[in-house]
Amino acid sequence: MSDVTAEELMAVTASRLLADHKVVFAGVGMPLLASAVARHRQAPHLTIVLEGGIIGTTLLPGKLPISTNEMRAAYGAQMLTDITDIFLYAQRGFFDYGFLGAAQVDMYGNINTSVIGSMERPRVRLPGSGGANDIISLCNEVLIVTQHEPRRFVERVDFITSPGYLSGGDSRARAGLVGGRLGAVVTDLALLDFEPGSRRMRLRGLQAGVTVGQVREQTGFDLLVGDDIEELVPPSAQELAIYRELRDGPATAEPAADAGDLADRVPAGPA
Amino acid sequence: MSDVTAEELMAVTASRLLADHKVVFAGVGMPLLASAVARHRQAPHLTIVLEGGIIGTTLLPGKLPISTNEMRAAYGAQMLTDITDIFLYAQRGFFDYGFLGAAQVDMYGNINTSVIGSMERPRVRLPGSGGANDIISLCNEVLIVTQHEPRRFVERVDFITSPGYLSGGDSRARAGLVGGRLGAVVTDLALLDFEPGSRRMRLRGLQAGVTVGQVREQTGFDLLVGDDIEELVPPSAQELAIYRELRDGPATAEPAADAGDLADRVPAGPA
Amino acid sequence: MEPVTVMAARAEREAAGRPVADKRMTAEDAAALIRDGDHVAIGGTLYSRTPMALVFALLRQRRRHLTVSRPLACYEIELFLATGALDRIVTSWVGIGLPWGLAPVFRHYVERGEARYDEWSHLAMGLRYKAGAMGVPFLPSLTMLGSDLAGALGLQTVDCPYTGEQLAAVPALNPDVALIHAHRADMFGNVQVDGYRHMDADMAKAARTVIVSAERIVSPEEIAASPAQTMLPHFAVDAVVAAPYGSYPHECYGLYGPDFGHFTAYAAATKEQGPAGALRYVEENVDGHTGFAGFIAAAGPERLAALAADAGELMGR
Amino acid sequence: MEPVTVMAARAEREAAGRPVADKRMTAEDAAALIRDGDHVAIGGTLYSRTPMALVFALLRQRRRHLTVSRPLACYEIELFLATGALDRIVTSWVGIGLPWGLAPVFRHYVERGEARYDEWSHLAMGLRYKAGAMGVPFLPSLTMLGSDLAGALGLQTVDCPYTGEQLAAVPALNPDVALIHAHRADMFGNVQVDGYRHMDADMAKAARTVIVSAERIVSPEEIAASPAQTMLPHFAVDAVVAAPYGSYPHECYGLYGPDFGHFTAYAAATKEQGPAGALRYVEENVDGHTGFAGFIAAAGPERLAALAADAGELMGR
Repeated sequence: MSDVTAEELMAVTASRLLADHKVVFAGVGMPLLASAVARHRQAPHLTIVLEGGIIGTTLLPGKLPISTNEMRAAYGAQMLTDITDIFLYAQRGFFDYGFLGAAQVDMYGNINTSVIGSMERPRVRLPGSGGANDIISLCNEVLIVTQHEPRRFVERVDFITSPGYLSGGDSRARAGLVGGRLGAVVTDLALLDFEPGSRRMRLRGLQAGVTVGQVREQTGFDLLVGDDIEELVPPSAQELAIYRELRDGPATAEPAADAGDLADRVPAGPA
Repeated sequence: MSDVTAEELMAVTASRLLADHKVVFAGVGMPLLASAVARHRQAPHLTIVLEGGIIGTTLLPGKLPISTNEMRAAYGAQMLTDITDIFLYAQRGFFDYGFLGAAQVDMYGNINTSVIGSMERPRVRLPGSGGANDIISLCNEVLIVTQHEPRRFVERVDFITSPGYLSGGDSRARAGLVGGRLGAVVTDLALLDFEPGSRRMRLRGLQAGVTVGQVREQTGFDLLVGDDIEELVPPSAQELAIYRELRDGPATAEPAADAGDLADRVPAGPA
Repeated sequence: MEPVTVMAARAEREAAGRPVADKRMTAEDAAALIRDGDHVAIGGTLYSRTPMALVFALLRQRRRHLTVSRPLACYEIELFLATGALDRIVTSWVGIGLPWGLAPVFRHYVERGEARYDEWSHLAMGLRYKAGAMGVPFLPSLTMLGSDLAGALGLQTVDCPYTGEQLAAVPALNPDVALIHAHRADMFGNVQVDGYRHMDADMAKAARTVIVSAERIVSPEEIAASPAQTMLPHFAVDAVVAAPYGSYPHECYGLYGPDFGHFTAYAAATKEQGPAGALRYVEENVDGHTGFAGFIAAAGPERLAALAADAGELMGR
Repeated sequence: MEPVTVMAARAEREAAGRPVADKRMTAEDAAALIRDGDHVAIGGTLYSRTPMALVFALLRQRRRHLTVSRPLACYEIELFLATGALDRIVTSWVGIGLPWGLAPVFRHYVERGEARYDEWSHLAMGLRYKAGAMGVPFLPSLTMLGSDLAGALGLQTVDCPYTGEQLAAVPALNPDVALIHAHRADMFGNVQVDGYRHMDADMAKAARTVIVSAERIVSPEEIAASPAQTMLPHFAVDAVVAAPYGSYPHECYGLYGPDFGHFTAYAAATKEQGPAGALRYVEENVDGHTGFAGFIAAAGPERLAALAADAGELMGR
């Protein structure tokens, strides 16, 4: 399957990490798309939860939400509750996965969506945490999906909006954080995890045709490299078809130009 | 109006204390009946709240509830929520009155519905607080209605289930209790309040034909007597008619024997 | 009280996977999930939406050393006591209902020290379940302060780090099992309830094992047609039991009223015979039938129709 | 953050009587209840069920030194900033919506230090309103720990007196004013909402003054016909404003979708002109009409019908 976009590659690769019968608390954009792909493939019993207070959304293909609080996000849901309540489910330990994008992530998995520069006088004031801080603090296991660029993969984030392993080792547990074991980071170049002892980010798999050197080049810190680097299987025709139908609607229908266009451009944002 | 029962006398007297436009958190039995009478007379805009999570019940005459959680309690309600939520409204300060019965009350307005004797080895294990502890702790002003007997009006309760003025003076505030200013105690003999400084129970009014001596005789502690003792106006024909219709249903209908019979026998219980 | 750490409660919750499966089973199979010594939280309140079909199934098992908690407890407490199943009661009120006076079987066991009654305020019970449901070890409150209940329970206080105000710290309660009766559930355990919800949602979210009985088992599509009415999602539920009239002789909002005549007969028997009366009640009404459906059949269609009519009148039907 | 004592918040609540009266008024009269310097909490989230008719009425007043809080904030923040009304933003996220990228007017003011942005996590915002609604000065939580948000805000911790575990202490927020948009309300202020409730209920219960706009003003009898759907009781509401399409150009669950074209035009104008574009938007769309109905009329029946059709498709109509 030719001309696979970076988004498609990331979403499909990430979708494979989701096991059946689990509950995923997904941000909009790639996390939601990846979760929806998983539901249509290996994880038909995956429950997708969105922070608008939505449990078990099934989504209407071609009508994907761009906010977790809008009607489209609630399509087919089994339950609607409120925002605070849904996060309290997370705090109780009900959500197997938290699934996030990241504007800037560091070697310990800390995410910054607050400021470039200082908080007092930011060079760029980013939108803020949204639910990302809560998702990474409260879900049982956290997955991150984002594009692999040096400006995104930095040694230390300017500001820890959403805590990963903080300064590594047991610093996360010492801060009182109970949930939020960081499982994997998926990018258009690689699959990464965190080394158990140091909690530093570690290369585990490469997208087809990508070299370790290329990943290092696109990473703004000294990346650990695991012992057996897996070559990731490229998206199958079936996976791409599922992804594209979800994004654009059934192929037979008129292309839902606006919605598809929007979904394409969805950056990492409020989870 | 002859043959006025003690319950009728208490309920009607108590009903007059409720001002229009206020919100009353009422226990079942006399507090609820008195609140309903007030709604049909001087306080048509009184909102009755019940701990089952019921706001604005209007009640079906002759079908009065004997539990605050049953369907009959919800008749005509504007809002249904859950139990915890309704008490949290009280904690926020939304409820002008808390309205309780009392199995045993002392000179400081403390109520015992837990044990006669000791907690470890009670002589009589009473049902317990229900919502009474919360109502007296959290509502803005608390009214108590109960029969005037020495065994009910004791110097110190065996056990403070529901805190009144504790040991008097500022001891209630010192315990951290924010709401629950005790307004009045209504009995079949008298109207009482609490002296501002000492917070001891004080006689303020007498039911028609009752003397101060009779009240003292039926009170198990040294009762303060206010300066100007008011003579309480006996229940009017209108008040009694309202009360009896609420209890028994419309006079034209078949008497709802069971419900009426039950309501007659309602003692002070879970608020 | 046994403090539950957030760490422990969460670890238990995380470890207990709940696959999206057909969770329908009989009340007896569901009750078999309950072990001796468990803390069983019973949904509804007093005589409203009590999960009676599940209570009866548990009574039939003759478990031992149970703790039972409820917002306000009714005669089911006496049935557990009389069958030797119950060591400890955690609630704010115990009785059959006001007109029936003090509950003699309850008094018998508690006054003799044969069962323990931890008495909390009604709100405190609610906050205990809510803290458990929220995944925090306590919630601050202005209730129970100054009372002897606080002292008897060893209730602690906590100071607000911002205002310095002292509040009651109401400890989390994470029951081993929650029993809930609902109007509707699908086979996966998505649960809907009409009317008020008592403390059921928090109780279930706090519990390790959740058993739900429902008047009707419905399709997932029927659940999805009114998702705002869903009280519990499937991932908070372990077992689903079909139980028409599953709260009888208690009431179920909108569907049927309580059978006060049944209460009165029970109250008369226990007033006269004490624990023996309660035990006999269990032998006749629980053990005497192969399942809850037999108990319902014995109530008879006329009585059930009358109770449904009572509810209908209140609902304006 | 300004710590609010329970004593103070309660005293204020107790002192403010809310008679059961006809609370209907115009959006302009309701907005006149808001004073310079007030903390105004805005209901809904991002572009869902935003009380836009009330926001527009408030914009028209050109209040000064406001603080605005919301769960996730949309372009209304920029409108307040550009008209000089806003000193401080309290939320977890500010933007128009993901596809429109960073919000330039917001950036302009915050990056220059001309407005302050107190960034909390999304749950922390919810717990702040909830603590305010519950009448406690803080709630314990496991969120925000270890993050730089905690340090920037001066977030305190609290130790559980039972388990010794350390938790974040999320301080109560009691807004001066809450603005809420609902599907239905009666003249007394009993308010019903369809679908999810965002943080509206807690926000309103926490606030001193509560202004509710509603798509439809209905009879008290219609409210009482489905009491479990009531989100706020009349005694939590001060003013009721009739506002058909009252969230437009944002969406209202089940009734109409968001007008993304409107967003895109706004985003293009502010990308090009910065604050001047936002100010011009207010002059045209707010000041340029005598009331919100004029703004709705300008949107035109075809567009509104299309947005209603979008909602209908999602609701299976």
